[in-house]
Formats: sequence, structure tokens, C-alpha cells
Amino acid sequence: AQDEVTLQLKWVTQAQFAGYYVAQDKGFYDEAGLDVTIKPGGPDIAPEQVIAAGGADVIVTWMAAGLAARERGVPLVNIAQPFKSGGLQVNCLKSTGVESPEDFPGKTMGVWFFGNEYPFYAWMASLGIETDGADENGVTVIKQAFSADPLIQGQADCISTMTYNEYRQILQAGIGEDELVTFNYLEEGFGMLEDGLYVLEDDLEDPEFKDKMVRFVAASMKGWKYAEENPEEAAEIVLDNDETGAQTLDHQVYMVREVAKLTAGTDGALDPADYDQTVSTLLSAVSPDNPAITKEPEGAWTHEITDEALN
Amino acid sequence: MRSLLPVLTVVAAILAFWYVACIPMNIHFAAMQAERAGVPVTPEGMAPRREMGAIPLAARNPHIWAETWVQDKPRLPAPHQVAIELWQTTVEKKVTSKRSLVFHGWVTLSATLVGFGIGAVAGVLLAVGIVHSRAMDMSVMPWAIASQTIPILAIAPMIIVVLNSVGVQGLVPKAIISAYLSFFPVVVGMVKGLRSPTPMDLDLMRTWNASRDQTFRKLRLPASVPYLFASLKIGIAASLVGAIVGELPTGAARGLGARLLSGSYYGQTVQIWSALFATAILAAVLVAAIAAMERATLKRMGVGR
Amino acid sequence: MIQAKGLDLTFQTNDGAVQALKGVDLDINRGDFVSFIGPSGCGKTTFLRCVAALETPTGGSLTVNGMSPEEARQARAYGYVFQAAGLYPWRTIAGNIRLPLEIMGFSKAEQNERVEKVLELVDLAGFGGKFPWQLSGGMQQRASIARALSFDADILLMDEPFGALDEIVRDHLNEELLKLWERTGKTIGFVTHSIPEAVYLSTRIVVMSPRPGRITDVIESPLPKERPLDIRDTPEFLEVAHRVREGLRAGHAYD
Amino acid sequence: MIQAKGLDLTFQTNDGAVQALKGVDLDINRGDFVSFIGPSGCGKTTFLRCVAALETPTGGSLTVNGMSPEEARQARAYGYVFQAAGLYPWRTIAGNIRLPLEIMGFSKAEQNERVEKVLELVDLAGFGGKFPWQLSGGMQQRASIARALSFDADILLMDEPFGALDEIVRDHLNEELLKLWERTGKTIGFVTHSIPEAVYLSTRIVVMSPRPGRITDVIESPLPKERPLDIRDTPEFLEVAHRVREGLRAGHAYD
Amino acid sequence: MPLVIAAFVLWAAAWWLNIRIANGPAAGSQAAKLGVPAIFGLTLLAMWELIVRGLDLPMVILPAPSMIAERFAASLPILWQDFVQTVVKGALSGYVIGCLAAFGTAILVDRWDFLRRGLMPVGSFVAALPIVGTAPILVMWYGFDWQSKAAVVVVMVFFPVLVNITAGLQETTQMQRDQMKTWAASYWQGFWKLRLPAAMPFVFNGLKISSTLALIGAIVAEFFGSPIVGMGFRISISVGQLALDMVWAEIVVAAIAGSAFYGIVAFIERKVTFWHPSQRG
Ligand SMILES: Nc1ncnc2c1ncn2[C@@H]1O[C@H](COP(=O)(O)OP(=O)(O)OP(=O)(O)O)[C@@H](O)[C@H]1O
Ligand SMILES: Nc1ncnc2c1ncn2[C@@H]1O[C@H](COP(=O)(O)OP(=O)(O)OP(=O)(O)O)[C@@H](O)[C@H]1O
Ligand SMILES: Cc1ncc(C[n+]2csc(CCO)c2C)c(N)n1
Ligand SMILES: [Mg+2]
Ligand SMILES: [Mg+2]
Repeated sequence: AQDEVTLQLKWVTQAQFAGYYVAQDKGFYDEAGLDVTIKPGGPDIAPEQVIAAGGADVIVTWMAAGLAARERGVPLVNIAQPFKSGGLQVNCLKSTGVESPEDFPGKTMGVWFFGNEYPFYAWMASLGIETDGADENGVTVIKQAFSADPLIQGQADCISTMTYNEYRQILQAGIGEDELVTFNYLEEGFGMLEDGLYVLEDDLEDPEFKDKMVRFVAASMKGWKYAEENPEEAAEIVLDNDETGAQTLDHQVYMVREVAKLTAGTDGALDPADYDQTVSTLLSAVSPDNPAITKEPEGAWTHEITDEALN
Repeated sequence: MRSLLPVLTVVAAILAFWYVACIPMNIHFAAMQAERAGVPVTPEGMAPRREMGAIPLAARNPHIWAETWVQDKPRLPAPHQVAIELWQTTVEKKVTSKRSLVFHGWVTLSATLVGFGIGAVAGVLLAVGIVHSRAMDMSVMPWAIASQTIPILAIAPMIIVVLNSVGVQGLVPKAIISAYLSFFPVVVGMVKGLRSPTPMDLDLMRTWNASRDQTFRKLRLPASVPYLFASLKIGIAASLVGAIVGELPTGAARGLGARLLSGSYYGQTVQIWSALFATAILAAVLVAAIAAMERATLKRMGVGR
Repeated sequence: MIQAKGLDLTFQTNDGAVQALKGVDLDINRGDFVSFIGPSGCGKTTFLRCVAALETPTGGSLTVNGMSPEEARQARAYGYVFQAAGLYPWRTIAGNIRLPLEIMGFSKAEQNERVEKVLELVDLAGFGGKFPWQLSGGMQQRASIARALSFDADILLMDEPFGALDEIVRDHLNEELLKLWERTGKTIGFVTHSIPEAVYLSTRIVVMSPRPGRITDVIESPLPKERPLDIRDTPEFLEVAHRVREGLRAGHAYD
Repeated sequence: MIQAKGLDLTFQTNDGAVQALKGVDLDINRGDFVSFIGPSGCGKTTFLRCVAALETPTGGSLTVNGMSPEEARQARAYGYVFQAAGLYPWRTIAGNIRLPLEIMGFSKAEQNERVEKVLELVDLAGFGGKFPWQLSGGMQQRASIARALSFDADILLMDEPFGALDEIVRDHLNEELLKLWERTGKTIGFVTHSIPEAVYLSTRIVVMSPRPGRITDVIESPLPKERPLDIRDTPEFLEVAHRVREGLRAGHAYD
Repeated sequence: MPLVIAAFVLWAAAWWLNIRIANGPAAGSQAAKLGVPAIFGLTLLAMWELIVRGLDLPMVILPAPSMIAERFAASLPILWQDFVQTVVKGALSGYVIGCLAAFGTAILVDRWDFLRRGLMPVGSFVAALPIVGTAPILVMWYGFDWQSKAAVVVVMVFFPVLVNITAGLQETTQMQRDQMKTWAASYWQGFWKLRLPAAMPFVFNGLKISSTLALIGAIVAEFFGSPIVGMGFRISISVGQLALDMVWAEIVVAAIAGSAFYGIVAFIERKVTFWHPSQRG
């Protein structure tokens, strides 16, 4: 019989998770003897909470959120890191006069919360910019809903976007690339590892579970490779799996291509240097606003799975 | 149908206002597109227009008004856009299609109905308990009121997660949230109804030496029926809201709630508005269904005139 | 039949105690038609409710057929008719009359038979299938009397049963009630505000006065059992009515 | 004063037309006390409402003080007292009596003066600060009469004003009303169901009968203006009462 | 497990106590009226604590009441800020605007029956639009600060209040209206002196229902975009940060604020409609 695995995503069904859907659809999981259930996420779903409650075996989340959960008693361990680089960026309208981070004070900035706010606070802390209101050394932060509307509607000077999603929505709304200023967190030195696979530490002690995960990671990476090579087909697969019927093919094709840029350059094994960078960035900006972690985490990642899976 | 003419008048007024409102709402985008297409707009250039209020801009560019009613992702879609989307996603799509509002409506409806069933039964039972036990009356009622001041959207995710952890998922968690919202009006109405017999009615039962159970079945219960239906109508509307709220944290998978949400992620306002209207129509249908049951029941009871 | 000795009843209310009945002595014999009359608040209703075990006296003794009122209630010793007909709108007239029979566990066949009989008795044969709101006020009140008669209790307690009806309908029902009483020989306790009604119907008229509620006069009626409506214009009748009025006025303080 | 000639009023209802008044001829003179009596549905209320311009007749003519009823209403020619006291529970007794005065734009000072005066007139001095529900039914009804008197209309129309009260209170109010009428010399139209009440109060008794609503008899009272309550036991009184009852019975068909 | 059993034993004991009090001689007293629900509530809390501890539930699933209380006490300044933002600025202003608008509309609807028959069905349809759908739209239109929250609240409370006021204004009896007519009262005299006071019990019914709606609406609207203060904001980000104790602390604030809001409206109702039989006891 097939071994059952439940995967909880951090967001709704879209090409951001193409690898998993492709692996599912192309039978890679099947071949690995797995029966995988992929649960889409959403704005009110904390995958860390779902796994703590036993609702999933493995989750996709961002490392900052994963480490924060670990400090709060959900012992998450990173077992694989399909995303080598991050797609999170800040976009500002040129017309607001922003050219570099020095111009931020006095501006209104849209930030994603729900565990996505950690990189932003770390960046602002290092810039010495306060986040309690617009004046000569502070910005007004608003909790941006998960869309690009605030920039398009002119409610914010700068907003958070993902390269593979909201950025295009801005462009499609008729705002030209030449009218935008883009700050990439990675380039600014505040990149944090995005979509990784995390499981509960205790589960890893079970050899059977480990074996399942080895097969899961191997099959998933196969899915990611396939998606990189066949963007159109991958987008179709995502579309088939989107139960809301809200996605459009051309957007998903675009997204697969953009996501491919993020998964490029890794076989899925976590690069400890990236991990260290994420941790040191987080620790550089500990504050009540930014309660991600307060001390160096231990045992938050392992190569045990990827070593076997990707031999 | 004395109300037909007034209703049509009001609807016409709303539609007219709606079309007019689309102009300032969508004028900035329309101006930009027009400029790209080479149509002259005043003032020229994005930046000065951004500075300008929507109404002055609209006033100075009447020739592009029509463009505000046909955009793909407008701030405010025009009525006909919503109507067309509704038509296409209900009638023209196969009901099994993921893009069919009938499909999503059914997902929401099934959770609504199950939740409403649970909520109504729980509400009636609680009301029976409250009417028959002073202790329950005194202790439960204040907390039932307080329970309704809790923002359901805040605890819905927790309910989903907790139920998920014990292996309950799919329709049931949504139904429970939906039940949580619908039980309260039913309790309140049913308590009122069960207490509606006058002291005289109750005394009469006493003179016949009726048991508690007989008094309940032959007096309190039938007397409560009109109250029950009144509160069921409120309850089923609340149920629908609950089912939709419950859909938000279930992974935005299926249902009208998921449709509302996913529409907002991609700026698809037309989709949002049509899901909204679909919900309101569904609510109206559900309430009308209860009202029809009410009429039939009361007529059978001889109370309806 | 019904014996009250030194009956007291004090209600505890928010603003102090209300003495609704004080030292009420009264004997009602089998077959009597006793009317209670007196100004508002003098305890007429309260007395009837004590008899029906709907209130518990706070002093004195009260027996019904030699039992306590509570035992008599359990034994279903009386029918009670209120001022408002109090028919259930969701039951037909027949259904309403059947209700106490259902509760008391009569067989279906007997229920039907009795319903028929009492409908006849109150002149409503043929109306069993109607709903209460399809009937006039007077007809409703007759149905409510039929309901109280249906299970053949010995004692009929009526609290202003015709208070809400207009005088002509009321006259008519008075006549009917009198015939019914003769035919069935029941013991009737009857509360009214109307002097002519009390005099016309009763074998005995109990005049009460308030604060505290007590009996001020008990008047035996010299009128014959056979009483056409016209009797109300006879000197004997007026004489009794006068006595009742005097009794009332004596006990009544305007305020 | 009030003149009706061939007055007709037909209500259009769902199940056909109801002829509430048919060919009503009546003259009421200044200072008359006219009672209307008749079975339920005979059009007593409807007639009073026509006079008060609350209904519009469908035929015939009706004048009040030589004006149309509508003009008389605008001129605030009458006070109307309904069966229920209809006092506003959120106003004190004085506040209720002041209400029509406020509406008619009397000055504050005059309002107070008039309120005091009519409270005295109906024997409620000192109760102005109470709320209606703190008073007995009889007192409420007196307050409602005071309210109708407060603005000194010539005509007082009363639709079963004492119907809801018990007989003793009613007797008392009848006496008071009679005194008031003598003192003020107002013209009074009075609807009642009670024969003794009608006979006791009126200078003229209008007997009506239903389907269609019409006047069947108008009885002039031979009683003197001065009427102690005891007058009701005199042969003259009984004689009039008997005539009224006969008149009623003639027009009344039991159904 | 013993703790879980203890929870149920405690429950049985408290229930028994409540039955004793409720059916005892002191049942009508003020102390009993407060004591019985208090005992019930405290029992629920104690059971919650015992069960969470007994089953060793992780905090990120369900924090124990003691933890919530601790968090509550430690976060008073934040909770206060959030309360001001959401309740005072968002909910209250929206409530006031919504109620006033409903009042104005009710007068129009009351004067022109045509409008009533047209507006009421359409209004009930519009009222059925779920706020989870309308809130994002209103945030898009009115911005991220409290104005959009107030707008959501206005939309939520408007119709229930309108329906109740309209029903209330029709509450007068034919007799009362006829009486006004016999005094030749004008429309506005009849409105201010008769119909409005008579409508008050209904008006307050609507105001009470709306008071809890207002609070929920303001909180929910913050889920769809807000500044970085507010109860809904705090709840949503705290879930993301797995600070469930904070989430519950905010829920406690919401429950207290909601009950208090309701209580205040009910108190004013008692003062204004002192004359209504339901208030006279
Ligand atoms: N349940 C009660 N609690 C407190 N007081 C009561 C209660 N029932 C009656 N009373 C008081 O007891 C007194 C007698 O009341 P009762 O109803 O017997 O009078 P009644 O003669 O029937 O009057 P009415 O003619 O108005 O029906 C009154 O003062 C009344 O207020
Ligand atoms: N608004 C109305 N619409 C239709 N029919 C009406 C209306 N008002 C009265 N009627 C009918 O007109 C007739 C006379 O009614 P009216 O109220 O004048 O009688 P009444 O003599 O005052 O009776 P009661 O003694 O019951 O008060 C009745 O048949 C009644 O049903
Ligand atoms: C459409 C879309 N919007 C934002 C993100 C960024 N992001 C990554 S995970 C996550 C979920 C937060 O609950 C978010 C918002 C995304 N990936 N896709
Ligand atoms: Mg009584
Ligand atoms: Mg009448």
C-alpha cells in the first residue's frame, strides 16, 4: 500500500508550489510509493499551527516563520529547501520620489504580516528607520492585504510584492516598469529563505517517517525539475488543481517561469550559509515588533533527508 | 405584487447611481489606457492626474466615460459586467466546472444547510433546557450573549485547525462555524416562543393536571412555532455567513467564500462582485424557502389566515 | 362540597405584602351557583384560584369534596373558564375541546363522543371543524365553556367568563348558562362585575371588599330556579340587586 | 349643532361592501346629552367617527356647527374620548393632558393653568405627576376625559369610555360625568352597550340596529336633569330602560 | 488524565450548586442573578485550564486561561491602543453614523410609503451581502485607517436599525393616530410627540442588535487591511506569529467590550423606555 503524506502549503494553489502539484500529477509520488494530499493554504492558515495540531506531516513555510514557531514550542526542522533565492521585494512609485532606502522616511509602506513581516522589520532596523509613523525618521506601516491594490489605488507609496505574482499585477494594472522602483530583499542583504519543507523534530526519530520524507523530497524535487523544464504544462497542472477556478493560464505560466528563477541553483538541499545569513539577519533586529527569534536556534535544519534523497 | 413598481423604481435608481459612480471610481485607469491608445486626455501624464481628484478628472474627460464601464479589473465594476459574469458562471458553465458559481454555491450551501441543521437543533434543545431549568436559564443566557460578541473570523481558523487535528475536515468544520452563528437567534426566538403561552394558558393546563411533558407538547411547542420560524429566517442567513467565514481558513479551496477571497488576490473585482451577489441571492432564496415552509406549516396548523 | 375556614392569602411583592384574602369563611354546597362580586382587587380571582389549587393559601383551611385543593386538582375535580376564551389558535374548536381529554387519557372514541356531546350542549354543533378565529367572541366563549365541561368535572369555576362580551350576547349566554346548570346540576363558582348578571344567575351572591380582601355579605337569592330574562324587570329581582349594590357600596371606598 | 341627513357610509372590504350606516337622520342640539346604543356592528362608532371627520360619509349630508366635519376638526371643535384611555405611558398624567394644548400652541402658562383646572374638574388634583400605569383604570379614564376637556371644545364625543371598567367604578364615573356636563353645558355624544348607563346619562337615547346600520328608535328621556344614582331604581327609569331594551331586542337577531 | 477527570467532577459539582441556588429561596436576589452565571463562567474557565493541562495541549493550539490572563496583564498598553483604534475610532463612529443615517432614512421611508415598499426588499437583499466580501472593497475605497472600518460598520448596522425604526414608527394604534387627528396635529407633531416615543422600544432593539454587530464588523474589517494597530490587526498577525495567547487576550477584550457596549445600550434603553411594560418588571 502507498504511504500517506499530507503537505500543508503556505498559500493558495498557484505555481509558487508547482513542483508539488507536478510531482503529484505526473505520478512521481506514486512511483515513490506515496499517497500525497496537498492542502492549499490561505491568509488565515498558519501551516506551523496545522502541523503542531497534527493536521499535516510536512509543511511549506518561510524560514523566519519556521524559526519563530520553533522558539514558541513547535520544534520544526527544515528538511529541504527547494527555493534557493527569494522573490520578496518592495516596489515604490517613482512619482513619490523614492529612489533609495534613504528616501523611505515620511512614506507609507505596505507590509505583509501573518509571519511575513520579519524581513521588513530587520531591514528597517538596520536602516535605522522607525516604523511608528511618518516623520523625518520614520515610515507609516500599513498591513497590506495580499494583493497589489494599495499601490495601484495610491493608498501606499511602497508595497510588498513577490516577483512571481504581485509585481506582474502592478504592471498589468498599467503602471510601467519605468515608473517603478524595485528593492529586492536579497540584494539589500536581507534575504531570508523562502519556501522550505519543514517537519516536526520528533517525527524524524521515526525511521519509517524519515524514509517517507526521503522519498517525498526526492519526488518533489523531480517535480520541481520537471516544472522548470515544462512551464506550460506545469501551469496547466496547477490550474487543474486550483479548485477556486480563479487562476488564469497566462498568469500561472508567468509564475512558473519566475519561480524557476528562484529554484534554480539548488538540488533542494539547504545551504548552511543561507541558513546562517537568515538567522543572523533575524537576530540583528530583535524588537517587540519583530519577535521572530531572540536567540540562536539549534537543530533547526538537517541534511539527513536530502543526503539520502538526492544522493 | 403591490410592491413591484416601488421595488423596480428603487432598483433603477440604484443602477443609475451605480453607473454614475463607476465614472470617478475607474476614471484614472481609463485615462491611462486612453492615453496609451493615443486618445487625448487632459491633463496629460500620469503624475498630474494622480494629484487630481477623480471627479474633476471625470468632468474634464467626458469622452472616456464609456471606458469606465468596460474595464477588465475595475475598482468598481459596472452592473452589466457583474450581471454578465453571473450569467456566464452560472448558466453557461457546466455545474461541475470549478468556474461555475453553481458548483461553488453548492459547496457553500451544503455546509450552510448542515450547519443550520446543527445550529437549529442545538438552539431548540438549548431553549428547551433554558425554559425548563432555572439554573440553566440563569447561567447560560448571559454567556450565550457574550459568545456572540466574539469575532468569529478570529476563532474560525482555530476551530478548523483543532478539528483538523482530530481528523475532522471538509464540510463539518465549516458547518460547525455556521452552526455557531445560527444557534443564537434560534435560542433567543425559541425561548421567547416557548414562553409565549400566557399565565392563563398555563393555569388551564394545571387545572387539567397536565404533566410537564404534556404542557410542553400540547401548549409550549405549538405556541412557539411562529417564533421559531421568525428566528429560523435570521438563523439561516447567519448560517450562510458562517459557512463563508469558515471557507476562508479552510485553504480557500471551494465555495463562495473561497471565490471572494481568491478574487481579491488577483484584483478580479468582477469575480468578487459576482460572488457577493451570488451570496446575497442564495441568502434571499434560503430565507424565502423558510418563509414558504412557515406559510405551509402555519396553514396546516390553522394559524395562517 | 367546598369549605373555606378563616382562609388567608398574603402575596409578597416588591413593595410590601398584599393581603389578597383575609379570614374568608364560606361553604358551597353541591349544586350551588355562587357568584362573587366586588370591586377590582378584592380577591375574587384569588379565591377561585385557591379553590383550583392555583394558589396556596397562607392560612386557614380549605377543602374541596373533603380533599385538599391539590388532591382535588389531581383528581381533575373542576373545569376552569377564564375571562378570555383562551382557545389555542392552532387547534380547531373540536381540537380545543378534545385537548383536556387527550391530556387525561380518554380513548379516541370517547373523546369524539364527548366532544360531540358538549358541542351540542353549548349550541355549537357543526362548528367543531372551525378554527377559533373564525368564530365570534360569544361563540368562542361558549367553546371554552364546552371545553371545561368536556371531562365532566363536578365543579365549574368561571372567572368573569362574559366580561369581554357585549351586553346582548352576554344576556343570551347567561340564559344558556342557567339552562346548562339546571341540566347538569353542577356546582358553579362565578366571578362577575355585573350586578344584574350576579343576581340573575346565582343561588347565592358573595359580596367582597378589598384591602384586605374579605367577604362583606352573602345574599341568598329568593328567585325561583326557572328564570326567564324578563325576571330582571321584576321587583324581587330589583330588590336583590339593590341589596347587592348596597353591600358593594358599603365595602367600597373611592380613592 | 350636529345635523345628519340621510347619512350613508359603505366600507369596501375584501369580501364585499359593508353598509355601516344607511339613511341616518339625526339632529343634536347644543347642550344635548345623546347616547347611542345598539348591538355590536350597528355603526355607533362609525357615526361618531363621521362627526369627528375620521371617516368620510359616502352619502347624505352632515354638518357640525354649520361647518363640514372636516372644517370643524380643523377648528378643533371637539374632544374625543375612546374606549381605552389611550394615555401615553411615557408622559405623566399632566403631560398627557398638556399634549393637545402643546399641539394647539397654547402658551406654557396657559397650558399649566388649564391642566390644573381640568385635573380638578375630574377629581385628579395632585395626580398630575404620576404616570398612567401608576393609576387605576378608572382614574386613567378620568384623565383621558380631562384631556378631551382641556382645550374647551364645544362637543364631547365619547365612544364607550367606561366599557372597560367595573360596574362600581363605572357608576361613580357616570355620576361625575353628569355633574361635569351640567357644569360645562357641553354637547355630548356618548356610545355605550349598557342600557342603565344610557338611560341614566342621556337626554336622548338613540337605538341603532345593524346590517345595515340604522337608527331604529330615538327615545327622549323624561328624567329630570338632577339625577342621583338611586334614580335607577325608580319606575320612570325602569320604564325608559324597558323601552330601550324592547327597541334593542327588536333590532337584534341572534345568529 | 486525572486533571481531565477533575474537570468533569468540578463541572458536576458547580452545576449541582447552581441548581441549588437557582431553585432555592434566594433565586430572585441580585446576588443569585450575578452569582449563578459567574459560577457557570468560572467553571468553564477552570475546566478549560484543567483540560488543556491534562491533555498537555500545545500553546499554539489552545493556550490555558492562566496564560491568557498573564499575557493580558502584560500587554495592557497594546490592548488599550488596539481598543481605542478599533472600538472607539472604528466601531463607535461607524455605529453613530450608521444609526443616524438609518434614522434619517427611516423618516423618509415613513413619510413616503412608496419608498418603504421599494427600499425594504432591496435593502434586505443588500444587507445579505457578506461582510467578508464587502470589507475588502470598502478598504479599497476608504483606505487603511479607521475610516474604512467605520464604513464597514455603517453598512452592517444600517439595515437592522432601519428595519427596527420603521417597524417602530408603525407601532402606534389606529386609536392613537385618530386622536392626533382630532387635535388637528401636523405630521411632525404626530411624529415627535407620538410616533417616535412609541417607537423607542423597537429602536432600542435595533440599537442592541447593532451594538455587537458594530464591534464584530470593525474587527473583521481589519483583517482586510489596516494600520499596524487595532484588535483585528493584532489578532491576525498574532495567529501568524503563533502568539495564540495574544489572540485570546484580544478576544477577551472583544467579548468584554461587546458585552459592555450591549450593556450600556440596554441601560440607556431602560432609562428611555422606563414606561414600557417590559421594563417595569
Ligand atoms: N400573583 C400576585 N402577586 C402579587 N399580588 C397579587 C397577585 N395576584 C393578585 N394580587 C393582588 O391581590 C389582590 C387581589 O387580586 P385578585 O386578582 O384576586 O382581585 P379580583 O377581585 O379578581 O380583581 P379584578 O376584579 O380586577 O379581577 C389585588 O390587590 C392584587 O393586586
Ligand atoms: N374600517 C372599516 N373597514 C371595513 N369595515 C368596517 C370598518 N370599520 C367598521 N366597519 C364595519 O362597519 C360596521 C359598523 O361598525 P362600528 O364599529 O361602527 O360598529 P359599533 O356599533 O361601534 O360596534 P361595537 O359595539 O362592536 O363597537 C361593522 O360591520 C364593521 O365591521
Ligand atoms: C499571491 C501571493 N502573495 C503573497 C505571497 C507572499 N507570501 C508567501 S507565503 C504567503 C502567505 C502568507 O500567509 C505570502 C503572502 C505569495 N507567495 N503569493
Ligand atoms: Mg379577577
Ligand atoms: Mg364601536
